[in-house]
Amino acid sequence: MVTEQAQLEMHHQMVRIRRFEETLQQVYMEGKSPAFDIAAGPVPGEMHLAAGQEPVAAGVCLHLRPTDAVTATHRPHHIALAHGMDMQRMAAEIFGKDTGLGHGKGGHMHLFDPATSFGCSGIIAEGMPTAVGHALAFKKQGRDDIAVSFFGEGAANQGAFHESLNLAALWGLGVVFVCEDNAWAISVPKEKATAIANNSERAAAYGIPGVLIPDNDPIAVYEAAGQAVARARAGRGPTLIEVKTDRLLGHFEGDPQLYRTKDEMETLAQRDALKLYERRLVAAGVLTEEGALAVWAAAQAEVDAAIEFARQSPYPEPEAALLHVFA
Amino acid sequence: MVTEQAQLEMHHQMVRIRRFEETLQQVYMEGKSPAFDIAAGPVPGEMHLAAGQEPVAAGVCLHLRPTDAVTATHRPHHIALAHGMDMQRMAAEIFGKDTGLGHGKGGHMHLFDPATSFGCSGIIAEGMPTAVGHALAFKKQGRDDIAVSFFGEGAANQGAFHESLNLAALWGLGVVFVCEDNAWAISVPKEKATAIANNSERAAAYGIPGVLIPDNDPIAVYEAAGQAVARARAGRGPTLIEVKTDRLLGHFEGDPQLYRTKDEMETLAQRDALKLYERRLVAAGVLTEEGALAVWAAAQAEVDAAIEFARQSPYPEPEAALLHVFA
Amino acid sequence: MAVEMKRRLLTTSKAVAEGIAQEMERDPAVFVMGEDVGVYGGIFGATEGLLARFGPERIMDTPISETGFIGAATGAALSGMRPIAELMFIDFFGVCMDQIYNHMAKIHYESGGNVRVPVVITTAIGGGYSDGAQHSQTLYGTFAHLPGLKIVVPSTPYDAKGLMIAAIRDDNPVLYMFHKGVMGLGWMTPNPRATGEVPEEPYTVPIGKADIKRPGRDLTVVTVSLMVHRALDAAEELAAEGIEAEVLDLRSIVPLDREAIVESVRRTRRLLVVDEDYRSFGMTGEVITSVVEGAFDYLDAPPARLALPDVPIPYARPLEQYVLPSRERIVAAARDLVAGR
Amino acid sequence: MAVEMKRRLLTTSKAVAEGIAQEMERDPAVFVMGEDVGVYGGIFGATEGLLARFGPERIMDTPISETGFIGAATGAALSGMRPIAELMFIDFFGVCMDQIYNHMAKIHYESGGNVRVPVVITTAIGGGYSDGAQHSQTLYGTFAHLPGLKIVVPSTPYDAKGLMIAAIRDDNPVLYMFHKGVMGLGWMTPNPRATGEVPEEPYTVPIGKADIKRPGRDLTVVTVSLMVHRALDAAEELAAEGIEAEVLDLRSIVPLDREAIVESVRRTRRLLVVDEDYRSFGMTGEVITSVVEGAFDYLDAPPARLALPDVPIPYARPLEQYVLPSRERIVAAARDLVAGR
Ligand SMILES: Cc1ncc(C[n+]2csc(CCOP(=O)(O)OP(=O)(O)O)c2C)c(N)n1
Ligand SMILES: Cc1ncc(C[n+]2csc(CCOP(=O)(O)OP(=O)(O)O)c2C)c(N)n1
Ligand SMILES: [Mg+2]
Ligand SMILES: [Mg+2]
Repeated sequence: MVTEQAQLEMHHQMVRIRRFEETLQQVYMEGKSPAFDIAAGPVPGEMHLAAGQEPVAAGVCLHLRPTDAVTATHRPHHIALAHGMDMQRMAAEIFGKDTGLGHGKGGHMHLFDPATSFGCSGIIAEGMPTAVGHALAFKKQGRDDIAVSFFGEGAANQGAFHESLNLAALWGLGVVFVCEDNAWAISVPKEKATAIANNSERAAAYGIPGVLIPDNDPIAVYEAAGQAVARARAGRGPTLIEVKTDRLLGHFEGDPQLYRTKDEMETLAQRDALKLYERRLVAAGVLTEEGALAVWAAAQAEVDAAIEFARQSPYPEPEAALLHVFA
Repeated sequence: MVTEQAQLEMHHQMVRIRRFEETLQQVYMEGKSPAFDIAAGPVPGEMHLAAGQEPVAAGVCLHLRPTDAVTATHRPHHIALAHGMDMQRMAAEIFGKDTGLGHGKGGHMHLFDPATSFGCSGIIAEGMPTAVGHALAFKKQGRDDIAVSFFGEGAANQGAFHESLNLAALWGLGVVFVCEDNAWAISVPKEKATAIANNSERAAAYGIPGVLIPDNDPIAVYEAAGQAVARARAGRGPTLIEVKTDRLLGHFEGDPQLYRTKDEMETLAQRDALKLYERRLVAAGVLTEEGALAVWAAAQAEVDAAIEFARQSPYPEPEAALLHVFA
Repeated sequence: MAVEMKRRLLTTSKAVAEGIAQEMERDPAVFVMGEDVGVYGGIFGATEGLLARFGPERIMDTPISETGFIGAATGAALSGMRPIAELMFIDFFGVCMDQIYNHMAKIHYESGGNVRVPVVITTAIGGGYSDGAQHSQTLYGTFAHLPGLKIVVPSTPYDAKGLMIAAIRDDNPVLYMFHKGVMGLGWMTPNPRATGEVPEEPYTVPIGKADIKRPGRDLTVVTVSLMVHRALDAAEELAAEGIEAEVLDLRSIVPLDREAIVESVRRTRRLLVVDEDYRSFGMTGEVITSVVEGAFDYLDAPPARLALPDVPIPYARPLEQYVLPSRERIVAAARDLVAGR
Repeated sequence: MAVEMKRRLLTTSKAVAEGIAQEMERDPAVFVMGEDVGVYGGIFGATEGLLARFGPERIMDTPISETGFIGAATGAALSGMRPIAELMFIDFFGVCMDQIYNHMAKIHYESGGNVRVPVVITTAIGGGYSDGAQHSQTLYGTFAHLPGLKIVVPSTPYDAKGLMIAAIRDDNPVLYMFHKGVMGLGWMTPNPRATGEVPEEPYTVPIGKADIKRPGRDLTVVTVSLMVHRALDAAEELAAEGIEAEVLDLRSIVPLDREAIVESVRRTRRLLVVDEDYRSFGMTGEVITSVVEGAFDYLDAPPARLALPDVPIPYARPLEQYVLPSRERIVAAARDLVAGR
């Protein structure tokens, strides 16, 4: 059962994430108008935002400790924040600043944080084997830490998905595989990519539990993740969790989204999981209207401070490009 | 239902294959004693023989036409022969002769035969996408030819397996995937490699039929393959067939097989599918003892002729090594 | 403007798409598969408009299964089709390399010439816009080292269309690498050289022939792709100082037009190789070695190279700009070379 | 024989296994995974006897899932282990390259040095025994072109053990490439140089330092791995004619010991690079270019190279022997170089 405190924490996480993503969306456009130029502005390069997918990050990560390893994708912010990554150093990395997690070398798809055992990768599905390896290490070391691997529904058609699930199941490793099914891989809809409707059914191919969360509900995610995490910690092997979630924005910023209809976009906006969840908490008396506003305000302040930290931080020296190829 | 003629044809194929493999086993050792040297003798390099796996090749390929594409593995002879590859040109290729299918450039793991739409590869599972492509071409061309992809149970843990089955299912292609489960991948037993007992269950991950043939029986293979082939030809998509079969010899010739017990080897020899099948045909009156002997004698003659053809054929000119990089 | 009215200007991406479209009309065996090649038109526009024209059977969006669909391209080619398969970024090659180099590239040879694999792999290369270590590489050196693939790297709209048509008609697998910075995309930093005259009718540019994009007598700059643009910019600056650089655009890496390189260096007696790919064990070393083999006695100075240092491509703008060859650095290197070691 | 009694002779494969065993005893974080590394002892004997000694938790047979388990090595390393992962043949790299070059090799850099990936990938290279186009390659050129991996290619039992221990202790990913022909396996054509003296105690050979395996004054032969043996054979033959070849064994390709190469060539004034890898865009071009950059004025003749022509490796013995560099060809190339201008 989910405590009120957990419900509130998830709300708080979701709000922080949403404010981070929406603020970044604005910042990203700085210097990119009138003509959009991907290389321009304070935050250049591709930018994959996760607004709409907060329930997955919030519901899963609330069960985790900083020593639990998390691997994420090209769309990593929501997970990184929910898992406790320092927002300032994260923002600074996204700005390419020397105070960033990777001193500006990684960028938004390459956030590595030893403090929260977090890593991500821009190559689809290829973060999954890393998660298996973390869990293998934990088993060898006799730790009850676990690994959580997040990936999109598009990734579930990559070979690495199959190999990772088989290995984790075979070796009985403490991995929770979390599929964020937002129905789209850039412009390719899931039904044009995946031969079956629900990736959770693929758990059968590995003899592990497969759980489907059909409605982008943080509490449902929290409950399913709780079982999976407990199972993993207890040394009873991996679980595959699939959450039907929503990508409210484009695949990346600047995506014209010609492949989605206006109708679809409106439906998405209407069923915004964060709004629904907040209303529900208020209706249930877990959260007051003012309490909610305070959460948003605090989140905005936190995000503003992080962005400001990033802005004010210095760039690395150009010659630093030559460092850190080898340890 | 399987006709008597089909039963006899399968017997004939199995005998041809067995004689080919056993003869090759002897030839392979020529020049390699007293000290075994993999590079020496008329047939150098690795040699993967398929004695024991004849039921799979014979049962499936009897349904095929030369225009049906077949992709096989590092262990390809049984399938190539059952699909109708010219035994002489095949043997010549294995000897590295200019009369070989690839003028000696391919060798035993790289038999390419346009006359029977046959190809194989020494990289585990990587022949599977090729089969998907053949079937895709057939669909585009409006042909009712199909593709058959053979692979070992070890291959079913490679990413290419997953991607190929998903693509074939998604696009409704006429592919029959045939898993030869001989329980071993070199020295690694299946239970140390595969998280579930039967790969046929993995069909569920793609929403396609999965069929298990538990007993290396050519007739059972024939019947299952018949349905799968008919389904594929009719444009109703792929099927995954898994056959529990036996690798009677080492992984490759020269394999000390320290990982298999004497007991296991004896059990295998006792349940030799070819012997059992032949006895069964004789018992059923489909084949006489003399008829059987005649089949063996004819097969031996055919194999001897092929080996002799290979022996007598010239090597390619050394400079030919520089040809055929580009068409 | 009036005199120029007959010129038909296209961006490189539109030139690529036009080449594909014309071949698809000519030959029903040609089809396209890849991620986001349909409605999206390819992330870098190489298939823009093709779905509307040819429908989803011939312009096929795929799952994110590169081993699967690039391998399927080989199979389809073996059975008589002429697939074009898009690997969205060359940086992703590692998820499907076996299919490319061990199968597509080798089957013709292993078969002793009995089967053919006419596939075109289109793929985006190059950095300069802060896309980080996994989305900014060029990597033609990696592929050029391995036998059996032709490798085409156009720098202009004209070459792009002609090389695309040549690639589709070629009976061999061809890796067609377009630099994002030469495509003329609306969302990339504008590049005037990414728009140019392109004849409407189909034509081919031969694969394996380098092209002198600017003649010169004082040194030869050998390069490809976006770096051709940088080298031409540098050549203009150098010309103002009286240094005439010849800019040789390889256009294809395999086959490498060693004759054109050697011929040019025999004339100019100085060589600078400019490369956006990693410095070591790549194109620069091969071109220099080819010149050492073919024009050693003609050299007035040791050949020089300018390339990406052997580091992953950093994200932050000042770091990335530091590692990429630039007009300024080409100018400086050329000056040094001419001033004499 | 009596005087030699104290010499402790091992084959290269036993030297490798001994190096691994000693590090496993020293450091509980070290473990091995790969196909057939357990009971089988590794197809090329690199892990022989280790299962019996360390048990299945530390010597782990894996499924045929190279992306999975090599990727898992990265994850395990990030969480404090020091995995050794075996890729049975380097030829199979294409099924897991993304994990190797885009992850294992880049994460340290992308993290700005905040995380480390101490993994050793062991892998077999080389041909000469008719194993065909997918089981005979060396491919170090492919890996050396890409940043972030150290690449070790031992030629002798002594170096093999010392480099293995150095590789395991290194905090970076190291690709440890052993040539099947230098392992001293009972089932390969006997090679007397594949057995040699190996101290019992643990020791390291530094990664990045080339080794003069034979000094000489007339030309420098730069090479690695099995070709060191061929070059030494050739040098003996050449010595009989009065040509003294210096044989420089690079031992590692990355870092490349450019100083040692340049220093040697400055002395001998002639360079021959011998390589079993594909000729173009590889090691030969890089070594020659390094010499052009560091010793151009010292050269008495254009540097020469002998390598596998740019063709897939053919199966038939006469074809394969035709494409591989041999003692005879090294001798002929060295003669030409010394006689020539
Ligand atoms: C191996 C690989 N192929 C293709 C891409 C390009 N790409 C980046 S994101 C993406 C879509 C991913 O879809 P999904 O896994 O569902 O994640 P989502 O973007 O929906 O979060 C693609 C195809 C890539 N990064 N890596
Ligand atoms: C990608 C890849 N990994 C490893 C190998 C080495 N290898 C060759 S055969 C084999 C075992 C294959 O097992 P299975 O698929 O069951 O086929 P079987 O040998 O039993 O017929 C292995 C590991 C390879 N050829 N390709
Ligand atoms: Mg998605
Ligand atoms: Mg098997």
